[in-house]
Amino acid sequence: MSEKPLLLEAREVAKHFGGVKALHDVSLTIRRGEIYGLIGPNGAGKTTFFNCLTGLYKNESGYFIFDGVKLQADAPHKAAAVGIARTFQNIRLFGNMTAIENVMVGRHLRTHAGVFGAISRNPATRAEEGAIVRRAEELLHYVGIHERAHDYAKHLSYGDQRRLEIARALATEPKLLALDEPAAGMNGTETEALRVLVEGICRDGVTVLLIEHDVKLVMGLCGRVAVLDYGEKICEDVPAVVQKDSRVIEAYLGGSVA
Amino acid sequence: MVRHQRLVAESLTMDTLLQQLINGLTLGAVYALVALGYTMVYGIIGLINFAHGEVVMIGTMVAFTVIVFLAGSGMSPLLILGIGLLVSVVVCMVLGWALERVAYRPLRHAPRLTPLITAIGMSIVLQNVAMIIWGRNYITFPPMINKQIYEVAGASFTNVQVAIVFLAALVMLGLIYLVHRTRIGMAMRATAQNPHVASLMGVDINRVIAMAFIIGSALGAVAGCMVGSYYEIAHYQMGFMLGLKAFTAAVLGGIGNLAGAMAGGLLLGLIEALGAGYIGDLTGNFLGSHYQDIFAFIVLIIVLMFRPSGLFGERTGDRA
Amino acid sequence: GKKEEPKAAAPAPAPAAAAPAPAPKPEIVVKIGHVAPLTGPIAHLGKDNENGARLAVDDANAKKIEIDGKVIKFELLGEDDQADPKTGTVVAQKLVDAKVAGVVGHLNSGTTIPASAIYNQSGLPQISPSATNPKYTQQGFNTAFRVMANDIQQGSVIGTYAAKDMGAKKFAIIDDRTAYGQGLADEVEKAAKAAGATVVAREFTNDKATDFKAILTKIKAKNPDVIFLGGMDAVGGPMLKQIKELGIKAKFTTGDGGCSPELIKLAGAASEGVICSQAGLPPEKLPNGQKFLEDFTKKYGQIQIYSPYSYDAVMVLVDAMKRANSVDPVKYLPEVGKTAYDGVTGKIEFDEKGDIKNGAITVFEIKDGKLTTLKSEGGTAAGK
Amino acid sequence: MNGHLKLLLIPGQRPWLGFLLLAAVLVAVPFVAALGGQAWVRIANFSILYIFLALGLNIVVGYAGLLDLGYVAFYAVGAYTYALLASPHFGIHLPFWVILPLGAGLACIFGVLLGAPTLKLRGDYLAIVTLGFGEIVRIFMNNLNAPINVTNGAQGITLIDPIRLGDFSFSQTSTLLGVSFSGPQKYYFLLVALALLVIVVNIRLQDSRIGRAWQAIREDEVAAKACGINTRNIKLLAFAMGASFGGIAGGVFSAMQGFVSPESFSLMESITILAMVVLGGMGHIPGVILGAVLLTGLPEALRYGIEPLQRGLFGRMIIDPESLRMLVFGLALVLVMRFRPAGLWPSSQRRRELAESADQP
Amino acid sequence: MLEVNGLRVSYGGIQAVRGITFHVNEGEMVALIGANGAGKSSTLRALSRLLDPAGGSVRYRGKELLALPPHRLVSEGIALVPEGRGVFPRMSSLENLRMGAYARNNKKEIESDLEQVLGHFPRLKERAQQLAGTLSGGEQQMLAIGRAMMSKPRLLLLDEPSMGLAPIMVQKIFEVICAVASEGMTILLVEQNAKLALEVSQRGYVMESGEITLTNESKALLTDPKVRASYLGE
Ligand SMILES: Nc1ncnc2c1ncn2[C@@H]1O[C@H](COP(=O)(O)OP(=O)(O)OP(=O)(O)O)[C@@H](O)[C@H]1O
Ligand SMILES: Nc1ncnc2c1ncn2[C@@H]1O[C@H](COP(=O)(O)OP(=O)(O)OP(=O)(O)O)[C@@H](O)[C@H]1O
Ligand SMILES: CC(C)C[C@H](N)C(=O)O
Ligand SMILES: [Mg+2]
Ligand SMILES: [Mg+2]
Repeated sequence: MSEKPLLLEAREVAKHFGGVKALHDVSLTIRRGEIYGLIGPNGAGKTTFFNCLTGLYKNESGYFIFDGVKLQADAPHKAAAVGIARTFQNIRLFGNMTAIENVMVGRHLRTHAGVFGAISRNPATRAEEGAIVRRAEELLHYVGIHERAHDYAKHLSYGDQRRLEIARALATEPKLLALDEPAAGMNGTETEALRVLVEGICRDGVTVLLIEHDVKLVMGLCGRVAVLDYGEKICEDVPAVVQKDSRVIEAYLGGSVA
Repeated sequence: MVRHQRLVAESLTMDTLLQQLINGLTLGAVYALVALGYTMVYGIIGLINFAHGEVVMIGTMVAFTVIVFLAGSGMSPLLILGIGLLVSVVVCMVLGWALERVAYRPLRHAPRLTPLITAIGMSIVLQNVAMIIWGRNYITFPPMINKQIYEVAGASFTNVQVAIVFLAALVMLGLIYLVHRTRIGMAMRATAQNPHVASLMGVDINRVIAMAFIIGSALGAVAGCMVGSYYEIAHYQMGFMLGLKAFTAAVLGGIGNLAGAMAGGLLLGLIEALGAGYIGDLTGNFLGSHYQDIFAFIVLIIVLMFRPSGLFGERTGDRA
Repeated sequence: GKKEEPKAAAPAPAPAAAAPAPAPKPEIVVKIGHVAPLTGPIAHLGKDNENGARLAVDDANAKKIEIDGKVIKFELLGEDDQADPKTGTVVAQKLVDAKVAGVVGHLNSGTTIPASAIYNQSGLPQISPSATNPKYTQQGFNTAFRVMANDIQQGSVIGTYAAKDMGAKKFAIIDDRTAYGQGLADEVEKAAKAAGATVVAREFTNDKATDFKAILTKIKAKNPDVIFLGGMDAVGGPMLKQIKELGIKAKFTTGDGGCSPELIKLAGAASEGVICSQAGLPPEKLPNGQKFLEDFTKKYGQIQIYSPYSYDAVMVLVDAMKRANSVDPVKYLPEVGKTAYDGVTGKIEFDEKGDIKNGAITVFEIKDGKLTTLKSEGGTAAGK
Repeated sequence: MNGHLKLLLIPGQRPWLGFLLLAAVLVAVPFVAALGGQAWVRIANFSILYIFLALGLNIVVGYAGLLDLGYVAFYAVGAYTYALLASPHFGIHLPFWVILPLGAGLACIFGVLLGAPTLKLRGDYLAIVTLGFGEIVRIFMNNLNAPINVTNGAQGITLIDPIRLGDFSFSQTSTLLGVSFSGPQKYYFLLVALALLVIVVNIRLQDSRIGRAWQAIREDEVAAKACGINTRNIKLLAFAMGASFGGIAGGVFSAMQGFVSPESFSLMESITILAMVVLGGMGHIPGVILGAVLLTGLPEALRYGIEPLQRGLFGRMIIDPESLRMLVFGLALVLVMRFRPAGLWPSSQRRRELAESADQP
Repeated sequence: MLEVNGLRVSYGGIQAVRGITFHVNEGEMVALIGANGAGKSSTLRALSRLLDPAGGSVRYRGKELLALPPHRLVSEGIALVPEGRGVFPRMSSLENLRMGAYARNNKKEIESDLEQVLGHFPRLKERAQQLAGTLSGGEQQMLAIGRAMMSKPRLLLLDEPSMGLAPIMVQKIFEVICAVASEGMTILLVEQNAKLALEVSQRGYVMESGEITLTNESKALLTDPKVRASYLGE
C-alpha cells in the first residue's frame, strides 16, 4: 500500500469562523487508488475540510499539494479542473434539469464548444455533443439510475439523488472523488449497494475520500481513516486500529459500535 | 487658475460644509423612512415592492387632501396635521393590506420574478388611479406649519427638518425593537426564512406577512407626510423616483436589514449632498452636479464589490 | 388598394377635404391632430396644451368658417405621446393615417423632432406650441413650424435682461438637464457673458427632483446676484422655497417653463420678486388675450403654461386654410409659411425655417402673487 | 404549439409546409397591418424591435438567471454608436453594415465591463447594480455635451441617416416588382430578418454546452462551480451576448427614428423589456416573443379601443381615455401574473416547476 | 390518538402516498420504515399540514386535523422534526429553540425547558449564538429536534432524526427520544436506520411505493425475513 504514490497532501490546513476553530492545522496524505475515510463527531470540521480542498472556502493557513502540484484552489472550478470532484452533504443537484442533463453539465469541464460552435452547430460541435450524451448515459448506467435519465433531478428519491451526484462528479473525470456522507438517509440495503458502487469506482482508478457516519460502511470500505475532533486530527490509521482508539470511542463512537 | 482656487476656497468653508451635512442628513432621513418600508416587505417575502413608492405618494396625497379640507375649520394647525397624518396612515395600511391580499398573496409560490412584475403593474395602476383622483397637476401643501428657520454657525435649518430626522430615528428604533425583541418580530423573521416551518411552530404566516405589508405601508404614509411637509409639493408620479432612491438606499445598507436601511438612506443623502456640493470644485468642474445620481450609484457599486450584501448585509447563513 | 403615398398621392387621400364642388354639402369635417403627453410626469402640461387647442377648435367652429363654399366643422384628434420619442412616431403615423389636415404638437422637443420627419414625408403642416429646441426647425423641413420662441431667442432676451436691466454681475445658472432646460440655460450663459457678467456657478438638477439644497448651498457660497433656472415650474416652486430657507438673497429668474401661475401656486410667498420671461406679448396688451384668458379659465381652470400657444397654433392652421381656400395640406401648406396672424400671444409670422419671426418675448415680475409685465422685447405691430 | 414553433424554426426538421405558412404570414403582416394604417406597421416594427431586445435580455435573465434591470444601457450604446457615425453631428456617414456590427461589439464590451464588477452579487443586489449602470449610461449620454460635445446632451442627435443599401433607402416609399413599399414596411422586413437571426441564436444557445452551463448556474451556483464551470466567464458571456443584441437593436432604432435622445433609454424601458420576458414566459422563446408583441401592442390597441369601450359600457366618457389606458395596462400586468404566474406561454418545464412548488414545503 | 384513514398525497401527477391507513395510540412509539421514495416523508408532511393531501382523513384526539389551518397544529400538541431539518438559517441556535416555543406563553416554563434541551445537547450550548444556517449538518439536526421539543408536544413526528449524526449522537438522540416517550409523549418515528427504530418502538409499519404493506409488533418485524432483507441490509 505505502508504495503507491501520493495523490493529495494536506499540510497544516487551518480554518476559523469567528471564534470557532473549524480546522486546526490538519495534515493528512492520501495515496493514489485508496479509499480514505474521514470521520469525526458532528461539527468536527469534516465538511469544512472538503470545502477548503475544493476551493469553496479559503483556508487561513496551510496548503494542499495535489498530484505533485500545490493547489491554487481559490476557485472551485480550478479544483475541479485539476481533478477533484465532490458531492455535497446537503444534496445540491440542478433540480429542474433531468438526471442526464445534470451529468452532461459535469462534462462541461472536459469539453470545449463555445458560442460560435453552439450557434453554427458545426460538425465538431455536433460530434462533441454526441460524445457528451453518450458519456452521460454510460455514467448513469454505471451508478445504476439510467432508467431515470429523463426525470427531473428533484423528482428522484433520496438515494437516487445521491447516486446522481456521484455520476455528475465522475463526469468531470476526477482523480480524487470526495464524498460527503453519501449514505445518509439510506437504509441498510441501499447502503450496501452504495458500498459496491464506491468499490467499483475505486477499482476503476479513482481515489476516494469519504466522509461518513455509517461506521460499518467506513470500516468496510476504507483502507485508512482519519478522525477529526474539534478541528483537530486526533487519529489516523487503518480501521481496525482507529476503532479501538480510546479517544475516538469517547468522542465519536460512543459505547456501542453500530 | 487663481480664480479657480479662490472658488474652491469659498465652497470649502466650514459653514458651507455644515450646511451640506444638514442638507444631506435631512434628505437621507427622507430616503431612510421610505427605505424602511421597502426593507420591511423585502425582509419578509423577498419582494422588491416597486409599488411602495406609490404607497408613499398616496400617503402624501391623502394627507394633503385631509389637511386642505380641514384647513378652514379653525382647528389648531397641529391638530389638523395630526389628523392628516392619522388618516393617511390608516388609508395606507388598508392599501398595503389590500395590495398583499390581492396582488401578492396569490403569488407566494410563483417564480421569483413574477411578483416583481406584479409590483410594477400595481405601481402603474396606483399612479393612474391617483391621477384620476387628484389630477395631473402638482398639488401644494397648504402652509399650515410655521416654518421656523434656525441659524447655527452660518448654516440654517428648519423645524420641519428637525422633525424629519427625529422621526426617522424614532421609527427605525421602534421597528428594530419590534422585529428583534417582540414575538411578532420573531415570527416575521422566521416566516422570512422558512414560512412552512414557521407555520409548524404555530405562526400564522398569512397574518404575519399581511402585518409586514401593513406596517411597511404605514411607514410609507409617515414618510409621505414628511416628504409632503418638507417639500410642500405632491404629484401623482412623485413616488417613482423616491421609491427608486429608497430602494437604492435599502440595498446600500443591506436590503432586509432595518438598521441598514437607515444607514443606507442617510449615506445616500449625504453622498448626494456632498457629491453635488463638492465634486465640481474637486474635479475642476470636469464633473458637476449633473453627475449627482452617478455618485450614488458608484458608491453603491463600490460598496457592493467589497460587501456583496450591503453595508450591514444580512449575515447569510448559507454554507456548502 | 395601396395606402399612403405621401406628397405625390396626397390629393387623393384627403377625401374629407377634397370632394370638389358639386354636392352642396352644408358642412364638412376637418380633423386637426394634437399631440402631447397626457400621461407621465408632465401630463399636466400636455392636458393644458390640449385644452388650448380644444378651445381654439370650439371657437373656430362657433365662427362657422366657410372654405371653398362649405362650412367647416373642425374636429380635434388628441393623442398621447407619453413624452416618449418612440410613441411619438407611432402616434404621428396614426394621425397621418387618420388624414388629419394638420398637426399641433408635440409638446416636447424630444418627440417633436422624430415625429416631424413623418409629418414632413406626408406633407402635413406641423406647428409646435412648446417645443423650443432650435434643431426642430433646422432640419430643413418645410412642414415644421413653431409659434413659440426657441431657446436661443428666449435665452438671449432673459440673459441680457438680467445682466443689463437688472444689473447682475454674478450669475448662477441651474438647469434640469432636459433638452429644454439645458438649451435655454446655455443660451442664457452666452448672453450673460456677452453682456459682461460672469457665471460663478453652473449647477444641474433633474426634472423630477424636489431637493435642491445641495446645489443651492453651493451657489450660496458663491454669492451670485441672480440665479437663473432653465427648467419647469414644478422644479422652480420647491426650489424657490428652499432658496428662502437657506437665506439666499439673489434674485431668481427663469424662462417660460417656470413663468406660470403654477409657479406662484407652488412657491407661494417665495415667488415674490421672481423675474421670468414668456414668448409673445402679455395678454393684457392684446385685444384677444384677455378674452382667451377668461374663456379658458372658465372652461378648464388655470392655465399651466403653453395653452395660449396651442390655441394660436390651431388658429394659424385655420387661418392658412382660409387664405388658401382649401383644407388640403398640399394647397394650404405654402400659406402657413406666409402667416401673419394676430394671436392671443402676439403677432405670428414665420421665418424661412419655420421659427416665429421676430417673436416677442415679454419679461414679467411676480408681484403680489401675479405676473406683472415689466418689458417686451421684439414682436411686431400688434404689441407696440 | 410550443413544439410547432420549434419545429418551424429549427432547420433540418421536416415540415416545410409549416415553414412556408409562417413565411407567408410574416410577409403578409405589413400589408395586412397597413390596412389599418401605416401606424400599425410602425407598431409591428416596434414589436419586432422589442422581440429582439427581449430575446437578448432573455439570455441574461431567462437563461443565466441574472436579473438585469439596466439592459437599456446596451440599447443606448448601440443607438448612439449609430447616431454618431451616421449623422451630420460629426459629419460622419458610415454605412449601416459597418456600424451595426461595431455597435454590437461596443455594446458587448460594455456588457463585459458592466458585468465584471457585479458577478459576486446575488439576485436583487445584482438588479440594483445593473439598474445603476443603466442610469449611469443614460446620465452620461445626457451630459456629454460639455466640455466636449460628444452626444449633444439632452438635445439628442437629429437627421440620422436611414439604413441605405446603394440608393435603396429604407426611409422612403419605393416600388419593387410592382408592389409599393412604405418606409416602415421596408424596415419591417429588415427587422424580421434580424429577429429570425436572434431566434435561431437563442434556440441554438439554449441547447448547447453553454446553455446548460447557464442553466446550471441558475439552478445552483455552488454546485455549478464544483462541476468545474467557470461561473465568472460564463456569466460574462451571458452579459456580452445579451448586450450585443441590445447594441444591434439600438442601431436599428436610431436609423428608423432618425433621432435619438437620452429619454428613450430610461429605466422604464429596461423594466418594460424585463416585463416582456417575464410576462411572456421566461426562458421560453415563443413566450418571450408573445410577451414582446403583447406589451408593445396592448397600449396601442388600447389607444384605439378604450374610447369605444368606455362609451359602450357607460354611454359616455367618464374618465380620460389616456388615464384609463395606462390603468388598464397596469391591471393587465397584474392579472396576467395572477392567473399565469409562469408567464402567458411558459415552457412545459417551467409550468411543471410551478405546479410543484405550489405544494412543496 | 392519531387515526389516519385512506391518506393520499400526490405531487403534480405523481402519487406518492396511495391511501394509507394506520393509527398511533396515546403514549405509544410507532416506527414507519421503508425504502427511499416510499412515501414516508410525504406522509409526515401531510400529517403536519406542510402540504395538502389529495384525500383521506386524519383524526387526532377525535378532531379532524385536515380541517385545521397548519399553524394551529402546534397548539393541538403536534410537532414535527422535518426531513432536511428546516432550521431558520439566519436566526441563532437559541432563537431557533425559542421559535419552538412560539405558541407557548408561560415564560418560566419555557426557560426551564430551554435549559433542559441545552442540557441534552451541550453542542448547541456552545453554538448558542451562531447562525443556524452555518451549523454543521449534525448540529442542525440536534437543533431541529431540540426545537420540536421546545413546543412540549403530545405527539412528536420525527423524520429521520438520526440522519447525518455521528454514532455517539445517534445514541444520545435515541436516549432522549426514549426518555420523552417514557414521560408519556406519543411518537411517530420515520427512520432509515430500521434496526434502531424497531428496537426502540413498540409497533411498526412498513411502507412500499406509497402503500403500507406490513404491520406488526416491532420485535416481530425485526425478525421478519423480508424486512431483514429489504431494510436491514442483511
Ligand atoms: N460558514 C460558517 N460559519 C460559521 N461557522 C461555521 C461555518 N461553517 C462551519 N462552521 C462551524 O464549523 C464547525 C465544523 O463544521 P463542519 O460542517 O465542517 O462539520 P462536520 O464535521 O462536517 O459535521 P457534520 O458531521 O455534522 O456534518 C461547526 O461547528 C460549524 O458550526
Ligand atoms: N416535491 C416533490 N415533487 C415531486 N415528487 C416528489 C416530491 N417529494 C417527493 N416526491 C416523490 O414522492 C415519492 C415519495 O417521496 P418521500 O419523500 O415521501 O419518500 P420517503 O419515503 O420519505 O423517502 P426517503 O427515505 O428517501 O426520504 C418519491 O417517489 C419522490 O420522488
Ligand atoms: C414642456 C417643455 C419642457 C417643453 C420644452 N420646451 C421642449 O422643448 O422640450
Ligand atoms: Mg458535514
Ligand atoms: Mg423522507
